[in-house]
Amino acid sequence: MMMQFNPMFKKKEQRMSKLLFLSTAVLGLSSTTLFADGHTQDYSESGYFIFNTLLFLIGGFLVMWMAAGFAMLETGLVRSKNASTQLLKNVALFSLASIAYFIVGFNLMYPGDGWIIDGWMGGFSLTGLEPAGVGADGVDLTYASVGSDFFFQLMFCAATASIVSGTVAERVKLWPFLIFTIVLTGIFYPISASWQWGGGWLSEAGFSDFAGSTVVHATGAAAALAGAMVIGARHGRYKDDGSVIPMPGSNLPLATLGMFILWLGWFGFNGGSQLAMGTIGDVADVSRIFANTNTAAAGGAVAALILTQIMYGKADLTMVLNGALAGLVSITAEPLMPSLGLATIIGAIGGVIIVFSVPLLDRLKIDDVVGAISVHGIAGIWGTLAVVLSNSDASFGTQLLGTVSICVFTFVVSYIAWMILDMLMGAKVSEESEVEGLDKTELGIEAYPDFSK
Amino acid sequence: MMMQFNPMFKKKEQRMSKLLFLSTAVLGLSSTTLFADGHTQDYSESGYFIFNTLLFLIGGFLVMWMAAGFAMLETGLVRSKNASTQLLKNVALFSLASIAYFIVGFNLMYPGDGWIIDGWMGGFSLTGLEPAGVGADGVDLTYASVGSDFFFQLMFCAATASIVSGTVAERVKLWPFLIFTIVLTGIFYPISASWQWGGGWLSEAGFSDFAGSTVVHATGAAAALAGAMVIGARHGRYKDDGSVIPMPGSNLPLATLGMFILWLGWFGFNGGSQLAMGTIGDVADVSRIFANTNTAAAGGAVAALILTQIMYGKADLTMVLNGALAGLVSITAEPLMPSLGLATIIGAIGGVIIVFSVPLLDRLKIDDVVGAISVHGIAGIWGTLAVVLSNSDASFGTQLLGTVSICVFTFVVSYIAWMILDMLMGAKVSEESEVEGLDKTELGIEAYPDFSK
Amino acid sequence: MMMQFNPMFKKKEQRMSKLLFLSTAVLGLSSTTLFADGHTQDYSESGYFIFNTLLFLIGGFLVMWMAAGFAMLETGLVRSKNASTQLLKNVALFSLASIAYFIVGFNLMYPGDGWIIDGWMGGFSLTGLEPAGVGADGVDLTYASVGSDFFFQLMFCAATASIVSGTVAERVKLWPFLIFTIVLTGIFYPISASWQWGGGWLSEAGFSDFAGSTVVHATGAAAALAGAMVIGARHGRYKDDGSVIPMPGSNLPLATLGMFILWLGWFGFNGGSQLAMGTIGDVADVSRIFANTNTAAAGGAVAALILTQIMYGKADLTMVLNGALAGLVSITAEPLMPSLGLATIIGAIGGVIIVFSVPLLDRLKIDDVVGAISVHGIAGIWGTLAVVLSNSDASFGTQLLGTVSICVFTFVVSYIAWMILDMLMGAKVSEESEVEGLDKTELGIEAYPDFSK
Amino acid sequence: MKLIIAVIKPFKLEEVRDALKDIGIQGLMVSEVKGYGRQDGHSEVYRGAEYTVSFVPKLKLEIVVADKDASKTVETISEVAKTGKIGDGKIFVSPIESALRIRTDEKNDDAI
Amino acid sequence: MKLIIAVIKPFKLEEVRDALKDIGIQGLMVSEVKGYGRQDGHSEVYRGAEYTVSFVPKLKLEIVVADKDASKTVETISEVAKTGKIGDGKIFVSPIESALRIRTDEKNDDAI
Amino acid sequence: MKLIIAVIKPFKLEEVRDALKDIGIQGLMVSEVKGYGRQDGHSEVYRGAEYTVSFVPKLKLEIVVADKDASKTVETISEVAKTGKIGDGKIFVSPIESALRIRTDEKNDDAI
Ligand SMILES: Nc1ncnc2c1ncn2[C@@H]1O[C@H](COP(=O)(O)OP(=O)(O)O)[C@@H](O)[C@H]1O
Ligand SMILES: Nc1ncnc2c1ncn2[C@@H]1O[C@H](COP(=O)(O)OP(=O)(O)O)[C@@H](O)[C@H]1O
Ligand SMILES: Nc1ncnc2c1ncn2[C@@H]1O[C@H](COP(=O)(O)OP(=O)(O)O)[C@@H](O)[C@H]1O
Repeated sequence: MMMQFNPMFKKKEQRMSKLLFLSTAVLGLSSTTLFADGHTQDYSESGYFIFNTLLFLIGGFLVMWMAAGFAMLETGLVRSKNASTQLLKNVALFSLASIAYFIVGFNLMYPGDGWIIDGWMGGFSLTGLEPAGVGADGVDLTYASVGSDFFFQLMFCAATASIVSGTVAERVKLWPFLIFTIVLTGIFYPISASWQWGGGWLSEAGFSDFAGSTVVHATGAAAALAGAMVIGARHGRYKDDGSVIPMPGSNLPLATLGMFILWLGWFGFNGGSQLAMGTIGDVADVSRIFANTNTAAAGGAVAALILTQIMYGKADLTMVLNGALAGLVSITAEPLMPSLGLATIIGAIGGVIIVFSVPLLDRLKIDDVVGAISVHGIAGIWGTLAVVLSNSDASFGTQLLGTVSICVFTFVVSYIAWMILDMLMGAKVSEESEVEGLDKTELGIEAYPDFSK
Repeated sequence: MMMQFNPMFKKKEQRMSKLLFLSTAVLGLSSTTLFADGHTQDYSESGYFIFNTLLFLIGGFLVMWMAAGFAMLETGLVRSKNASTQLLKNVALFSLASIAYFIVGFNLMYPGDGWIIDGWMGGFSLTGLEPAGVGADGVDLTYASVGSDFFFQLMFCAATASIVSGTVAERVKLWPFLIFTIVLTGIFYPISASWQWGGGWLSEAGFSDFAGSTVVHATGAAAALAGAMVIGARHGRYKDDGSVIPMPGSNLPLATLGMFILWLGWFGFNGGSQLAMGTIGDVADVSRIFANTNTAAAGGAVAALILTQIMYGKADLTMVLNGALAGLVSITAEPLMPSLGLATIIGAIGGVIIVFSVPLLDRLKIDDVVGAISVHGIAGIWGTLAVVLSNSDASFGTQLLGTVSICVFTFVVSYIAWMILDMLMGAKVSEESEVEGLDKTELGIEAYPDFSK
Repeated sequence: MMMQFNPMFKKKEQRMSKLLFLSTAVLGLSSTTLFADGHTQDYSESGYFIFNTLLFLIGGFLVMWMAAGFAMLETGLVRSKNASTQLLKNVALFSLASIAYFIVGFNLMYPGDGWIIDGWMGGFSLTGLEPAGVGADGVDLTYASVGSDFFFQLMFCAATASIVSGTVAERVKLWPFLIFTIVLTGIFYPISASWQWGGGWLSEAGFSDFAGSTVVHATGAAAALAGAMVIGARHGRYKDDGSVIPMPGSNLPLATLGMFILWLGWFGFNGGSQLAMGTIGDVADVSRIFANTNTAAAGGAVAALILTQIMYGKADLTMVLNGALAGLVSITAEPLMPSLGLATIIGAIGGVIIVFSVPLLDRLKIDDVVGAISVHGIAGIWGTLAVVLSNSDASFGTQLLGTVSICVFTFVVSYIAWMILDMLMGAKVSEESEVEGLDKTELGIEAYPDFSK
Repeated sequence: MKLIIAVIKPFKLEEVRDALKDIGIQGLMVSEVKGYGRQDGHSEVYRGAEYTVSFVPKLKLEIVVADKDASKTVETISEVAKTGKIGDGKIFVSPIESALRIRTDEKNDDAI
Repeated sequence: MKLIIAVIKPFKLEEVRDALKDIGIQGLMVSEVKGYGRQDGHSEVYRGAEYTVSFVPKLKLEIVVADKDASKTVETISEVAKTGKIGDGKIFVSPIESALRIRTDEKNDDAI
Repeated sequence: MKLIIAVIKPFKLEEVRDALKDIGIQGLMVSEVKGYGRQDGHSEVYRGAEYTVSFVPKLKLEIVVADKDASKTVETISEVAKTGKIGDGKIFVSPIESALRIRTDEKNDDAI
């Protein structure tokens, strides 16, 4: 009755055609015979490629999951009358980023030999993957499959756009925001990211940003800052007497869930950025990165917890959430080299930063609904500079150069883009629409229609 | 003070007994020595098996996670007075599917040589896994461990049942629904799935359905359609004057979270269906599948976004969620062969389909609470036919044959099952119970007792 | 236009320095040449280490995710007026556990040769990881990287603390709770866990607890029980006439999501506890564990479903959630050896247990908000004893000895700690604060400010 | 003018609203209440503990009408909201001394 | 008949309900309100910005009683809902001209 | 005493509250209602089906004031809540026969 060896037929036809593919591919290159012909498969050649590709796939789906994290965090931190709109923006931005990055972004960011302006701007072409059933002669055995790499890198691009949506929430019009997303993910981000990760001038200059404290996070924050400045604050947020009117998030469980999702996804974000796990050294490094990433987040959360307790007499949950994220952002530029202790401290300083930065931005009347500019921008710059604490190859000057040049570039082009969008279609909804809520006026659908509000 | 080499004792006793197992197993088969005896371990034999098994484990837990996705999506889309019941149904259906698939489903679906009616109906037996600490002589080295395969396949079976629960929500009685779930996951699904994935007549006929646009999704939709027809619409849903009364979902953040969970899980669904990642070709294929799956979802979401904006003047969040899912369903029959561009288009057409299909079903007075028939059924059929666009081995005729035969079979047996259940115990709650909400009448527990409704 | 071979520059500089590391490391030890020099990489030596490390990383992030599961489960089961506080506690406890375990816990738990009291109490030192870019001579090739091991073990420690927070919810003060968390995760748990997993006296005695039914779950429950006893019940929970006043959870979708997250995370919890997947036997065992873990959860849920339906006339969703978790806890002591059928039964008995245990504790006026003592404690002890059903190496006497000694130890030290905290700062909030809700009095922030309550 | 306070079963709202529109009642407000009367809650089991749900959810309508419309309003609601089962609700009438439409400053009967 | 409008602290609901049942009051409705009076909100810090919570959550009971029961109803509520601390709430009485039980068409005192 | 019932647009709450404080009104309660009047819902499309949202969310203020304060209260609310657009809301006045402060047993005008 018990079945020990279940001959599997599932998708037999695909399986079979695959084996043919493989035989050809493998036989041409290796003296070991395929398992189907004699039960062995030589990994001395393919193992490294397989492990690395697997790292990208796992890392990629973890970072993809961060899209849900941003969506929940932001939706939890807006008022319920804007929640549906925030959800739609998050789903749409991720989808549009996916398409824009495939159509232009990826090759613009990784131009290989195809720079238009050498080291500064890549070229434009659709992304193509290896053919199905590719063999050893069709891949770069020292790296990973293009498909997995594209998948992984795409998620970083989408994360950049997610950062923006949190800052400009509750007042930006849907379509201008989505058009900005396309430009950001298709053009702006790929260009500045190519300077570093595409082998451009910044990487030549010796800038070091392991997983993107600057390349991803501060970039997103710079684009968000430009948006916040062009669009302006939410109606009623800053009173004439200088006081700040809080507009508490409507669903803190959702926001907390979002934070946890981001924390989880960050293991893919930082760990995957090792770009390899097919050797002892690589996989041990990925482990270090996981451990450091976790402890930096913990440091950020604890710092914000203690600080808000002391400063305000009551711990502030939303600051603790921001603190954990700031810890994560801070360690992102160098999650490998620090010891656990240093990583905790780097994260904790990130947490301290945002406790001061959030009210500071309010004093400047820059209305950042979820604290994204502080978390991803200020802590991102901190993290980039903190690389020098543990990585002796990095110099403070170059780190500063890198983060300033990318932030300034992104801020300027984003500001121009937001200005154009504002002139063409108006970037901000009407005051009445803000008061009634974007869900009613922009979408016509309530997030929680059964609950009175 | 810093500890470099931490001798690990955790679970030493298990570790030790395992090593004994292994020595026996490995020594009998391979000339390489075990690491414990001289620090080497030969992967030419076992590597393929290990990688494939790992793919199933990762794919399996990702697809398992889809159970949470369905639960959240559906609970977000029902009214709050039915939310607890929808949650309970989802937890219970997954649990019952797990047990039914172990007791009969798995071996019925993969009969190997044990067909009762050759190519049409397998046999009945409990699932047995390899013994603990199995060696190379106890496994099929060209595949993966039975445990991982069972785990992976089970999740597909459970997904089929999840589809049904969304359609018949807000009115079906708990126990008839659960009994239907047992029959569907223990008998109906395994039988029709065996025709293709168990090596039955459809697979012989050359039908191609990589990860189950038809075998899983349209099957679930056909069972759901039968249920919707037997049970009838929710009270007050269709007025005599032909107008349709919307019953908006009570918690769109939850629904959106559900969609994101499903999107994430789908990488396991489609990627794992490659069934192998132990070669360059396989792992590169899995990468292609990840990239294509993602872009098809994006295409579906963007298509629904643009279309609802144009058609109704306002983007419809719930349609965009359905659109992304329709994109995923559409690419599921062939996530490997299309280019990124074609995959995006296939997904986008899925998104377009549901924008028309959802109101069409309403016009036919088929009350599908979450749009599951459109998303999984209509888009599933579309995806199955779309295989011919990129896979030259597939013919339109066979694809049509496959999807029609599975859908008709499932619809007919499901219809009969629902009829019997309806006669025996009444499948639908009373009108009063519908009005008061199933949470009160069926469960006696509110989902959100603190909020007024 | 299509790019086939994309030379990747991302993070080139890190890549390069890594290769140097590796060459040195690998050349010194192995006769195979590195891929960079001739396209081969020998896995006979490193493969086992890489696979095992990968298992810890995947297992670790899955168990980390359980922190979100506990947070959602607990927040869904408290009343909305205490929801923010419950969220904060969960974020903070995980963060503090991360730091405490790094500073003292890990090395206290795995003392290697550094016991202070042999087999009973390890030593105190910071956790150190392997250096970045470590080579084969710097790691234990028969195990996995220290970083991954630390990461994985840390998550178990944090889970222990999460269990406590559910029981004492809605009345414990924030800071006493957090201080208890530090002591529990830094000292108490590492000590009792070292007895078994650190190679201490219990492991010498032959106690068997694969993934921690006792070492983690019953430990957490014992600490929770001590807390519940010292702090006392929630105001108004037990009337003088002996009746129990239910205080229904405010957000059952959230609680259900939490349960699903825990279910998912448990694959990492139990599967990762195999501690290896680099051989056929190991990876097949991990598969068995996944399948058994899933079916035990299903068994627990179904048992609670049927039982509450029969006993109360209506199925109880919260009991079904508890039932699934009890199934998971029950199988945790031995997820490998049972057959699928036995695993289902072990889980089902867990589900039955909690249906009786939850009201029993209420009769004893032990106020356990989420049922954690029943789920993790009673079912944990059951699971520990149930090891003898399938593992012939385990004896009932030793299993009893193990679970009793760990539970008693934890209960006693926890009781003392709670007493001290209560004397020093008062562990329980004022009655008025309870009535108004901790969110208002302890945090000053509502979880759902837009919804009336 | 009169203030008519009607407590009804929630699912009757749309019907009552339509009926009132038909007899020319041009404004009202609804709010959610919980109540008890003859229909007196019911007992449930939650996690093994039996308890009584003391309040039943109802909707409260408040309608200010001209004196002449009061009785037909009461009658209409009563007819439409009746199911004959316990818990159908009640209608109370109380006096209103003045009314004002904020937008136009119209007063009393003109403001309704 | 009289309509008794009582604003009380939310946690007093069960006690008030029980006390009213004891003196034979057979129906009422409750709704959630926010209010201020002497008890006038409190200030909090949210993300570094100080602000005032202007309204305190209360429950409003509305009870229609026969004239003869009015004063004992008021007294009972007043006794049970009193904590002596600020924010205990208020009780207002206003006239009701007619009452109707929808289910049975009973009128006035019979309808209550 | 009078009970002033004012239905206003939700976003006017803070302004009305501040204005009432300025004229010395020391207590009120607010609740959420849905209503219709001249402003009569709007139509939306949900999943391809057109439908009418029949009710517009409003806030209802209930304020008990001494007789002498009634008219200035009505005027103040009316001024501040006016936007001139449809749906601004209405103010009704009805009699209150007695008032009681639970905490202190103060009565009538002293209780307000
Ligand atoms: N005396 C009362 N004062 C205020 N509201 C009342 C009163 N009596 C009943 N109600 C409201 O009317 C609802 C229906 O009354 P109930 O007595 O249960 O039904 P029926 O009118 O069919 O006997 C109650 O739930 C309550 O909200
Ligand atoms: N004049 C009023 N009109 C309507 N409601 C009032 C009035 N004054 C107070 N209330 C309600 O009574 C509640 C308690 O009143 P408050 O003055 O704070 O307490 P106390 O009665 O102890 O002085 C307020 O929160 C408000 O909801
Ligand atoms: N007769 C009425 N009785 C009770 N409430 C009313 C009445 N008429 C209007 N209302 C309330 O006042 C609100 C505004 O009234 P409406 O007629 O729409 O605006 P306007 O006063 O600008 O004409 C309505 O939404 C409803 O809540």
